[in-house]
Amino acid sequence: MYAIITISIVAIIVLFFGAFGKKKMILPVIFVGLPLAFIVNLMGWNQSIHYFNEMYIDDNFTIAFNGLLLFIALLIFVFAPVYYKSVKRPLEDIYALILFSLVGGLMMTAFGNLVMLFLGIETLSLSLYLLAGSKKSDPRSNEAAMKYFLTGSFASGFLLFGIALLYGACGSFNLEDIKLYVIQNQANIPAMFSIGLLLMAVGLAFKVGAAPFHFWIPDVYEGSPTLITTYMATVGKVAAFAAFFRLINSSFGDVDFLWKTSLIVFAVATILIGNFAALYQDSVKRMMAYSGVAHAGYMLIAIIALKGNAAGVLLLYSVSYSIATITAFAVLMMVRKETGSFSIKSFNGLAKHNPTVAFAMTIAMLSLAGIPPLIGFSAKYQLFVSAIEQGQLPLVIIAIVGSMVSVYYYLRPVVAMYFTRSIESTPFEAAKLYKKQILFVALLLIILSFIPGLIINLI
Amino acid sequence: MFQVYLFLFLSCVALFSAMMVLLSKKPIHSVLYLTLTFFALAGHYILLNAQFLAVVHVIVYAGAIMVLFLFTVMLLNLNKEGQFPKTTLVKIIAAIAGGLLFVVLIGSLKSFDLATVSNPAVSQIGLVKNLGKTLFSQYLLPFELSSILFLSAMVGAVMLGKKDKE
Amino acid sequence: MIIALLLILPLFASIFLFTGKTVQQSKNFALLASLAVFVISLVGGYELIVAPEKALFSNVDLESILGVNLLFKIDAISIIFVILTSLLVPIIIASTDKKEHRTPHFFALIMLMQTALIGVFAASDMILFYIFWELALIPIFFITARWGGENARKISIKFLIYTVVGSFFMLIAILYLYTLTPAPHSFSFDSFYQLKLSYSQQIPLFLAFFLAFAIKIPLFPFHSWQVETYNASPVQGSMLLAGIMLKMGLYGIVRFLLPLCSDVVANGSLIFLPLILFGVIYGAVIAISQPHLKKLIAFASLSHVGIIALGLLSNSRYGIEGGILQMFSHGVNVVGFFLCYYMIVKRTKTDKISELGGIASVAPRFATIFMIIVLANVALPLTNSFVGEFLILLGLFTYNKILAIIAGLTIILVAVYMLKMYQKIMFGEKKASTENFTDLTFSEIMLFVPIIIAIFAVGIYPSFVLQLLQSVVK
Amino acid sequence: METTVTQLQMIPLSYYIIFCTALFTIGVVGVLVKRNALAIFMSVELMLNSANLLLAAFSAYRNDPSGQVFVFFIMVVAAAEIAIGLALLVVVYRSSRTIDINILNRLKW
Amino acid sequence: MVMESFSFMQSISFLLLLFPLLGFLAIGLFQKQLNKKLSGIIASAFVFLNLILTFILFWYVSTTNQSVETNLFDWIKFANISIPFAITVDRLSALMLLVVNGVGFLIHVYSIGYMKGDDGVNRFFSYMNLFIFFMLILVLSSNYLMLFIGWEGVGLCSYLLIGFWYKDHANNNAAKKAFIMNRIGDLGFLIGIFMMFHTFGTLNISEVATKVSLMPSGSTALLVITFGLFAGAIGKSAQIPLFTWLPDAMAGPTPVSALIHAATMVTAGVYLVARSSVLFVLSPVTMNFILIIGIFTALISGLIAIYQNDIKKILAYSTVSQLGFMFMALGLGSFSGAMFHLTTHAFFKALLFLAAGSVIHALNQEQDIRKMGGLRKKIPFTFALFAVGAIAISGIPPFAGFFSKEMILSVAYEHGMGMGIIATFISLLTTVYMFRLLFVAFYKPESDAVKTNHHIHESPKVMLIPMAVLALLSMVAGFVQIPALFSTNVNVFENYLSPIFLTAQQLVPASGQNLTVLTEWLTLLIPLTIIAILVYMSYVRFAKDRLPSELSGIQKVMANKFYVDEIYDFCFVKPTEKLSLFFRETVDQSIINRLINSIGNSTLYVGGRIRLLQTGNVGFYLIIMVFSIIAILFFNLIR
Repeated sequence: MYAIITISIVAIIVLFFGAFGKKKMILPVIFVGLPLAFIVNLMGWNQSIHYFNEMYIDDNFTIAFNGLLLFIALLIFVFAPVYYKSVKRPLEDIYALILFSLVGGLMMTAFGNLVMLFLGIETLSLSLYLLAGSKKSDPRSNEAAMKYFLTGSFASGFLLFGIALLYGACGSFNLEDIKLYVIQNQANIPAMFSIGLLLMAVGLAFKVGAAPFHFWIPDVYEGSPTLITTYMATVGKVAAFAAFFRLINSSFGDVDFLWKTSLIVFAVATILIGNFAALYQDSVKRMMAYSGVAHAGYMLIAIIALKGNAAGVLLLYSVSYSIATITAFAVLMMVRKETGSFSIKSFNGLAKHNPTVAFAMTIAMLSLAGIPPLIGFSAKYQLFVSAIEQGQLPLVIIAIVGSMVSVYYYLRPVVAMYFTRSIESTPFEAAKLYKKQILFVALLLIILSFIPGLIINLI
Repeated sequence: MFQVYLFLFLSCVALFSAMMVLLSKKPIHSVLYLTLTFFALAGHYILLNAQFLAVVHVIVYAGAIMVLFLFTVMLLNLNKEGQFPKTTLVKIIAAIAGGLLFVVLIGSLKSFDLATVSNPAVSQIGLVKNLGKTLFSQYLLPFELSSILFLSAMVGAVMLGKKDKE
Repeated sequence: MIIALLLILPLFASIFLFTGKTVQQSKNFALLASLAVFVISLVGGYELIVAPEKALFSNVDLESILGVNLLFKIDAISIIFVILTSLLVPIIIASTDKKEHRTPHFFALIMLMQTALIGVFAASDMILFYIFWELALIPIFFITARWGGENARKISIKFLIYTVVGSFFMLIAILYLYTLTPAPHSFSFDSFYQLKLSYSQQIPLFLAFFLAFAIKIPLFPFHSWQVETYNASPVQGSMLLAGIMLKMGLYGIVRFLLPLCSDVVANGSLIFLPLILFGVIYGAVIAISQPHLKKLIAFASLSHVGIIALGLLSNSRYGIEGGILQMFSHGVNVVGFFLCYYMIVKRTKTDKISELGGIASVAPRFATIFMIIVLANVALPLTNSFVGEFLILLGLFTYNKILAIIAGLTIILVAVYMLKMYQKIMFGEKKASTENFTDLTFSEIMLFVPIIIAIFAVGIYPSFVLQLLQSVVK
Repeated sequence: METTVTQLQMIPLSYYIIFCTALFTIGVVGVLVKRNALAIFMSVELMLNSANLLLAAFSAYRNDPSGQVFVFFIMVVAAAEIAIGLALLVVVYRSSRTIDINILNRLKW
Repeated sequence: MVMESFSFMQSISFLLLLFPLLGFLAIGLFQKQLNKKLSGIIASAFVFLNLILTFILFWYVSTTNQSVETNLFDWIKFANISIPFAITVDRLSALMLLVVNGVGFLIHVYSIGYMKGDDGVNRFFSYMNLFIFFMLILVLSSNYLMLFIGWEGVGLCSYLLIGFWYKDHANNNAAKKAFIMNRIGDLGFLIGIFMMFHTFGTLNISEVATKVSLMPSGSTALLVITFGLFAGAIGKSAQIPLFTWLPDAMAGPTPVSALIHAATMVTAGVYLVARSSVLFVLSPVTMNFILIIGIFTALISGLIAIYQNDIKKILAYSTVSQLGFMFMALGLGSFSGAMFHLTTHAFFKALLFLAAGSVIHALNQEQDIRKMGGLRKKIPFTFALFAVGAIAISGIPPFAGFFSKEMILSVAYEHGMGMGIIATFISLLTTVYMFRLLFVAFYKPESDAVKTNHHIHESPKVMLIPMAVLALLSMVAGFVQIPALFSTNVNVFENYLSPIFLTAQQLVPASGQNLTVLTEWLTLLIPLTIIAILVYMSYVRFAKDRLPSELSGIQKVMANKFYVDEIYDFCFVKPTEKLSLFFRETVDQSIINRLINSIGNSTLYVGGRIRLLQTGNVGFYLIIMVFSIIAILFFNLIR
């Protein structure tokens, strides 16, 4: 709760500094504010406080996911100054929008009421629509924003209609009340309820980027400014998943027959489409977008499993996915800066000129591919185990098949970096600091690989 | 029965004008039909004794949103007829999709048992007083947080709208 | 303690080597570290010989942190492979030539590989096993792709994907087994062994495991990565692959297929044994007309490991013990074979058999050593392969006589292609490429010494290994 | 005002459901058939409004104010959304001189 | 390793193996350093030591009728399989020891002279000692698997020595052929061993013999075992159909041909069958098979020998023929006859080879007899020794060949008149080709090559003396076993071996009828007469004139060895190569590899197709979304 307040205040301060042209003050404020929010966020650990008539629930789930969101945001801000190096203006609007959307994300993990969910989603999404189009001069950015907006608001319509039907069936927006209703009427759930639930699921599936509602992802991720893509792919996705999980977990766990089949179909389609479509991409950025789709499929499995330590597994998966994705995008930003292209060819020979960066990228790719002993593997395997414990072996098998396919495209950048000579000898001379930052994130990934158990047991 | 006829009338107006939003060739006509729809819906709200919503609805939609639409149409000079017609195939597919959606939704919802819903003689909850109480007690947090939403929308609109110096 | 040392020493050596500066120092350091590992593994072996019923055991419960139980157990079967690994790795490291432009990373990767391999053979928890199994792929992938020959990049990707795909089947099997264990579920080998699997449960399990292992070993229709990868890999990579990594699959058969799917193995052998057998003959027949030495080794290896698989799946103790023994022998022999190949290629820059010839007249020492290794591959009595192949065929014979007789054909074919190859390379008149062939130097001979010792030691006194196994194989 | 609509609840709830569903469907079809971004926005508004009315109706029938509060929030969001949408529209128009969504296909495959 | 304290005799039997191994290691490891003159002496010395030990052991077993069994260490031992590394010296192996070490020693000495000046002389002697080592393992082993070690080991030495002059690919091909053909037999041997283990649970020779004697005659298991073992024998002893390697093996140095490919290794097959006599007599089918194979081999190779022109080839075919003769004896159940012929054959065939080597040595590696002639004057001593050998092998009394052949022939006649006549005919063939060789090479007018060659010289003493010893043995060795016709008392040889074959003799029903004295005389004298006629005809035909250049049809077939090599080439070698090529090019590349790649490619293709779903058109995305929602709701509805 206090994290939201902190972030909001930081965002407003940023806006003020921007308005008064104090460019140099903006990032320091953020770098103070985000850790502060992180610490403030941790204060409610193990207390499970319900704020404002159960609008906001500050339990360990919330704190863990909010901590992750804040941390990811911090990492992304770390890369921001280099990304926006050439831009002279203060950029307070972009930073503020990122922070605002972060507030939306924080709301989504903690909602105790569908109103909060809706507002959170919209706060996050609206900011992201804007951020996607923040590179006004670039028609691709415009197009991404427009597509995102059109599809996003369309999906919001379904989400709302679903909420309305749900409300019609059980007369409340409060998750606890809905759960109560579910328990009381488990035997004869009205169709209105189930359709409301499914439409909500569709809306959330859209937000997490699950097939067949994933179509916006590749285009938007590709067209948006890379830093924003990173943000979308990590914070946006993790927040949406946290919300999805909380929604299903706190209210609909007892009526899994209503949503399980659909989610399984989503998961299967997502895994297959994401992985297969990624195979053929030339642009690494777009490939990462499809990879994001595929990973959404895996994370759906955690929701399908739901019981046991599924929440912890979802957290672990989110951690592994986010940090690896950030690493990959950070490298991508650098490569793009050097070569002016996202094409896989621009990675050629990177290892020779810049071994640390290549190493970081390799770690990220292998982790995403789920190669042991990296955290990506631990996450996948824990996910599979928790799904299998719920009797989802066929789903897991499909997921594993997807993983097989994914190895190919995750390897392509690695191979390009290490084993292909670059045609033009691009020096890849990134700023030293930037390289160190990338290395730091990659090392983080390695360190985290040794403590997956800790992460799971957080929740 | 008067109320039912009123309901039916308002519904017909709303549906007709909604259809016309789609069928109109000129954007300006669409906007005007949309306004009509909104007014019909405002009538519905009144019918439901949700006066507060009715008022807000008119202010927000007819007052703010419609103006924005009109403003955009004028600004960008979009009011040309027959712009970018969709192919017939798309239209057919869309019609099928819409029909199916409708059928499926109705098919699912028709079985909804009214008896399960309380049917009070007079609903007073739509009055400003009641809603205000709820809004500022139970829904205080979302209310406050919606300011963040507005703020971000504002910042964003400014960001997109202003011309970059570079 | 020993297990911890066996795993940590190469791992730390690897990490240390990644920061290495000069090649020579790195090589020496890696050599030293790997020799230390060898000594430790021998100590472990000694402990097991003293008390063969027991097993080296190590259990660090870090599940709450690592998410995996660090459960290790080295019994008689494991120690054979651990010793094989720690014996071969120093040789492989020592065999790198100054002229080959290796970097410290090369040695770091080899040491990492050693960690992974020892981990595979020592793990007693399925997930741990799987982690090491996959980890082993990464260094070999980099070694192949980075220092490999023609098309190495493409081939190493194919190799990696192929084998990863294979091991995903294993993952499925593991997860399936996991669900069968009584709650609270567990991944430890012991909990798997205690399962009483019904026939219908065993069949899918068998298929998944078998596919995974068949790709890794590789067995007949799944071998296409092998030849290409051996060919493209630098020779050290090929040695790691053929000498040790292939054994992972066979080890998997011993560890999982035999105890867990015993009924399927017992009843279904007549379905898959002929397939394997065909692969055995197939590899041997192709080796006859293979123009490239390295590919010849690859096909020979295909044939040899096929025989081992036959033995392991032959439902008889002779076959299983012979198979395990033969795994050790094959590891030694194939590394020796690759070393010979390396000596030739280093000097002549070609591995086309038709371009070679007459080496025996200028390099008698090399000729002798090469001959010994060829004979070991031919499974001449008193060399290491003989006992293994004898027991395998004996086991197969007790299972099915026709199969054994067909499998026996390989002892003819192996002689055909081996002697043909040796004759063309070593005998006859010198050719242009072998004109300036120099005989082995002292340090090169030293590379072969442990191999030759192993060849004769196992050939003359195999009981030492066989009796060690006795307590474990049941 | 308070007494004018005393008997309005005689209208069956299912009427509202059917009407709202129809309106929603029209909105959906509108999104699908229109290529004009502006028209799509309008159609989305139709969808949102149908949800609004549905919520209001349920709220009234259940005698529970939270539904109508929710509608209020939806209106807030809708206003913000339209503002942003139109801002984006202007940006797109500036760069490509059209608001036809079919020309948005630089990003594909 | 368990080294129990050995008794004296056990120590000796152990040393028997140790000496040649030491010789091999000493010469082999220090090839470069060792003086070339020294290696021969060292090698001979070790074999000489062995010979002395052999005498001691021979004396011991022949006087005490006990066997010396020594268990060196457990070789393969686990569960219910126990195969120790153990050696046994009994009367049979002692006899073989005598032959191997005796002839071996003589040939070693001979080689000192013969190999003088060769670059690889050190290598040569190390191989020779290694051969002795393996041959002794073969002979001494107390179980079949160890026997197999020696069996393959001598094959290896044979391979190494045939290809000794490795620069010439013809030699290498011959070596390879020998090894591979041996391997084919070895597979049979192995299968026999497997079946034996399967049936008896042991591979110990005496235990097997004990167990098998309790079995009924003619069981399938026995059939498989004996056929397997005999297959091994076919390979090693160059019987039909695996006989073609032996003539080719003549590519090796002549002492090698003498030692390995005449006296010792090739007779291992005979030894094996004799060793397993109990097994074989209980499998009459196999015995008949052996008989048939023996007869055909002896016949065909004898016929081929007649039309050969290479001196060593003739001797090689002669060896094959004599081996066939021995197998015929085995097939007839006359194990001691076969062993007797084995022994005498070792002497005179070694002698013949050494003498031929001497000739070749004298003529600067000339082996074609058509290019010889008149050598009896140039190298008279060699001629005399060669003649002794020729007479001995032709079975002319009183040389050794007569006695050993007579022993077999009498069994053949006892078996039946037809069999006797066939056997006689075979033995007569010997006379034909031997005397043809003798007359052409030594009597015929000198060929141009000989005339122009002024370097033709008698071999040094170091070569001649061993030959002389062998000649002496070829002359007198037969008197240990005089045909019953002349004296019923002198059958030292048969008595000596009788404990070994006792069980076998008891098990086999006495089949043949006893011949009348008249018949016996006739069967003795008529062949002798024919031999005399044949020798005369040969003299007339070959000593005077040149060989006819044109051969008639059937002769051509014989001269070309019945085209066996060509047939094998067509039936086995070529198809294998074709199959190899087919597997390599078609199956591996075009089918399997393409299949695997196509899995990958089709995955990529699917990826490429799925990617196209992403049309970039928002309208399309929305439509898909709506239809998906409809589908979900629909399934919810009908559920």
